[in-house]
Amino acid sequence: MDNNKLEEFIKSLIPETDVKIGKQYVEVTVTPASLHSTAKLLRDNEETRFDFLLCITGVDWGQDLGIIYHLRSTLFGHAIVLKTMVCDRINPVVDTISDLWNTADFHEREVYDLLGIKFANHPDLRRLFLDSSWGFPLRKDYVDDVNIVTK
Amino acid sequence: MRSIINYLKEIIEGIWSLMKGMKVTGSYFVRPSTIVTQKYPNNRKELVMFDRFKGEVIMPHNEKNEHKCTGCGICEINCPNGSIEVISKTIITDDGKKKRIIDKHIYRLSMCTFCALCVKTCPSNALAFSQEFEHAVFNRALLIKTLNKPGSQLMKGVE
Amino acid sequence: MLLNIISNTFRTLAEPWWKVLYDFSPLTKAIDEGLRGSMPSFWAVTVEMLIIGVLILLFYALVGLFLVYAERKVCAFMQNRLGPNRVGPFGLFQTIADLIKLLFVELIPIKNADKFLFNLAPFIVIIASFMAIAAIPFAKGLQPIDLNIGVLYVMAVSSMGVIGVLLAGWSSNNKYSLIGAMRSGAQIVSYELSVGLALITVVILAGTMQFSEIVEAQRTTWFIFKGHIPAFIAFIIFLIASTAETNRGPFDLAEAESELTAGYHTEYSGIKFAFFFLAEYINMFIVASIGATIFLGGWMPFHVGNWDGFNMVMDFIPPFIWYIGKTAFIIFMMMWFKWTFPRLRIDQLLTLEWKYLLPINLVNVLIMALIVLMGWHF
Amino acid sequence: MEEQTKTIAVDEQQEYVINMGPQHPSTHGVLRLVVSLKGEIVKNVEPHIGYIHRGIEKMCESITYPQIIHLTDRMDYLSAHINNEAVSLAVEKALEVEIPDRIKIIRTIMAELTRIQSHQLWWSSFGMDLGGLTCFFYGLRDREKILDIFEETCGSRMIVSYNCPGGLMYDIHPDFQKKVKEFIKYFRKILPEYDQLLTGNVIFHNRSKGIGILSREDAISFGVTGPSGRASGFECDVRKHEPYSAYDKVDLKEVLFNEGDTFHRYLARIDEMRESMNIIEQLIDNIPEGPFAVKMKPVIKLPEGEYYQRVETARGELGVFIISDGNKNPYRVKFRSPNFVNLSVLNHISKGMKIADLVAIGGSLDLVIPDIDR
Repeated sequence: MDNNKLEEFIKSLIPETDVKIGKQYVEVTVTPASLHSTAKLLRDNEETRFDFLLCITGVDWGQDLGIIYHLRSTLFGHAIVLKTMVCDRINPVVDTISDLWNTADFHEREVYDLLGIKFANHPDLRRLFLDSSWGFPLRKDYVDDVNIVTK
Repeated sequence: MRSIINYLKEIIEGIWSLMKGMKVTGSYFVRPSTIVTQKYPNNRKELVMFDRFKGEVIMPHNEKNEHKCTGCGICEINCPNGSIEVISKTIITDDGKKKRIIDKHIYRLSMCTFCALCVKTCPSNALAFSQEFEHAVFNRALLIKTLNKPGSQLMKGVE
Repeated sequence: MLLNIISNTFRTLAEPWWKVLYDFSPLTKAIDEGLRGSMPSFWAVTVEMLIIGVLILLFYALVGLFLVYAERKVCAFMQNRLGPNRVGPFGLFQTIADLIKLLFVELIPIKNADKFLFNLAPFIVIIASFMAIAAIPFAKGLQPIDLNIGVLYVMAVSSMGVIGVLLAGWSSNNKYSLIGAMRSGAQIVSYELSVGLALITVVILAGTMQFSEIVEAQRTTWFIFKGHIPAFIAFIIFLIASTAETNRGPFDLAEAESELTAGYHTEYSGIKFAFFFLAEYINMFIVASIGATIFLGGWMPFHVGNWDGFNMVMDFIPPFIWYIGKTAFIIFMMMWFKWTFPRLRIDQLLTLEWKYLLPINLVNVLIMALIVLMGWHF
Repeated sequence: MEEQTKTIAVDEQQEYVINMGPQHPSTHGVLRLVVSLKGEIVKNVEPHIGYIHRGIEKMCESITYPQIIHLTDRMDYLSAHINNEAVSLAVEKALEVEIPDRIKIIRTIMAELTRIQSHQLWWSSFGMDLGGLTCFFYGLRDREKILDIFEETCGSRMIVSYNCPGGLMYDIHPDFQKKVKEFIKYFRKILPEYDQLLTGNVIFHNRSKGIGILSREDAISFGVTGPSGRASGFECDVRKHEPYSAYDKVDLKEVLFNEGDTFHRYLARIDEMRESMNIIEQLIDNIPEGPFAVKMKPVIKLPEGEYYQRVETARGELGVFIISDGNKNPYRVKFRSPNFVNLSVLNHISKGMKIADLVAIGGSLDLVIPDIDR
């Protein structure tokens, strides 16, 4: 179904969530607590069937850390963007969805590696690219005098 | 009985498929004319690069040792990894007004990624690519080049 | 004294020198008599052994170098390349340059390796191939030692190399090496069977295990034509199995470079590695020359029944040219296999041996026995 | 990396752990696989990556959009052109620039040429993984011809920074069409040799059939796209389902298999080469006249918002996700790189196989390490 119908449907499916049509896709913003249940609902619902997780993007919105999930349905071909925010910069924790989509395993490890967002009950949450002595480079307040040279 | 026939059929088909592969290599073995090897250092004479080949960034000078670079620094801004540095100076032209001309156009070949943004965006087409590709030197300092030749002037009519 | 020996030698050599090309026995006999005439027989035999040893060593090194060069050129031409073409004309001296390089390369000592076995392994591999050469008839009258069980001897000795491979893999204390050694152990032990049975097939036809008599028996027709179908099948099986036994071609699992980096000789460097490298090619040469001797009549020229003119022409070509030509043909076949096929997996390797080659081989032996008994061969 | 060493130490008490890589002939690049074995049987494969992590996403936050192009070249250096196209398309979509047909068609032709040469190199290295060293040289020999076409038009062979936001860097070379037609004629003649050498070979069949089977459900759940995913019956060809440049003008057949083993991942790529040649033949003769680039502002500023662009590279679906805050350089750029996702399936499909199969599976997934690490 197209974005408008999808928006309507999801509004009816999950009430009291902020659903709006972005530039390309329908964007659903949920709280970290309700992330896992929402994702499961979106994946298993007969009308939506979002069975293909494209990518997980961690963003540092300056104040709080956000995670953006791009979902697609290989059956109906419609897409959706699932968003969540965590305010705690010291110890941000989000539920893992690697039990729903296997591909989330690596993507969440990458997000943890680059932004330091921990994923609760992830099978093995280890840093993927970097040594454990590094900071979290994709945060905006990351400073590295050695490797980042600015003219 | 059928199993035995299948067994033998399997063997024969397998051997046949292997023979087909051997036919390919064997046919090349007896056709040395298809060899594509280039004897590189020996064919320097007839080895010509395509005229768009991005060898290194140069600043073409004409016979009067004039270039077109006005020292505006757009190439320096557009270079993604800071391999271009334009050092300009201001002089007093003979009719008494200040003019900003280029002192040194420094180009670090060791950092260049040949994205061609400097050549594309130069407003006065002062930069170009040369087809020179043998860049190996024994001293890294030699890879930091000054593009404008010593004593070179700005070409007339270029602002 | 040396002059004395040489003068004796040439006095007893009645014919002109080029006759030697067709039959070396007068020359060898002359040398023998010359030596015995000028010193007690013990010393004579000692000197002869020394001469033969030195000659074989030289031959060994030359064959190794040339085969490496040949392999490079062959694979290069099969791959649309030129191959070595810088050192010397057509890169002829490339392998010599590589040998010099290998001689000067540092021998890296391996920590926690079993030093004694680690150093012993290359020598076992070399010695095994070295001993096998001793029984091979290179030309008429040019055979270091003519055992009456030559086939058995060569089989036994050439299969000793696997011990060196196993030791190398075990002692270098490297996981890749160990896997490679285990693989090659299983591989060589099982492929010995096929090689042996393929040779037995022809031994039945020949009725002897002595190389000289096997070659003599092929004066009229080579065995591959004489014992038509079973001999041909045996030849094919021998090609496959011997390729596998020399750890080459599609069967180079022991040193599968895309899986085990270099297999059992991962940790070896310098001249020790060169020993393995050389032994591989010499083994290839040995199995090829055995195949040439058993199936293609060794140094015996190609004769067809009663075309006397044709046979005359064939006889005009010296025997060792025939021998080298046949060996080179088999070696080329092995190189062709290697540079065409992808590698097998270890279980498929054993499946090929135990499910295909061995049963066919056993049936083949029976057929050959029947043919010999019924006298259906040519 | 003490975490990694710790896990290895734990494994060593239980199984026979070998360490494939970072320098290993069969991991094309600096990929490190910690493989736990029982004899020859693979119990567990644990990829350790990041040896060439360059932080491209971090770099992109400090440079302008035209400058991002030359970084995307360095991600998947075998589909450099398609990566450039992805960023260009994303920027053009954000600015709502209308791209003339000439640019679209040239981009498509170049993208398909890139796909062919990438698959040729994959074929070479896959043959080499299986021990058929001759394949390597044949594949590279034919790849040279495409690289020459690239060099003549783009100025570089592999790292072609040919796209830019709003069009192309240069116009195509006058000989471009002639050369491409020559190449297609030549390569149609050569492809049967590939089949004779490897595809029909009985040893190759035994090595690849039924090895590393990936079911359709797992392919979707792991997000395995590209030929690897299509070999499992996952209809994931972005060119067909979400046509971007000129793919809506051509009729292209999506190569699909249902077996999902190594052999069909191989076949999928071989068929894709033929399919790409069909696409090129449809387009090469009707390149309309016109400009090769749209006039863009000297400083490109994207309006505030989030833009996601999917393209089909030679290895799967590349997603470019740009978050702009209205400045001349992006707030956040995320590359959803196909190899990163395809690598995550390696452990799942190579359990219980042999080492040789692990090498074959890794080759058939066609990993390019710089794209994994970014």
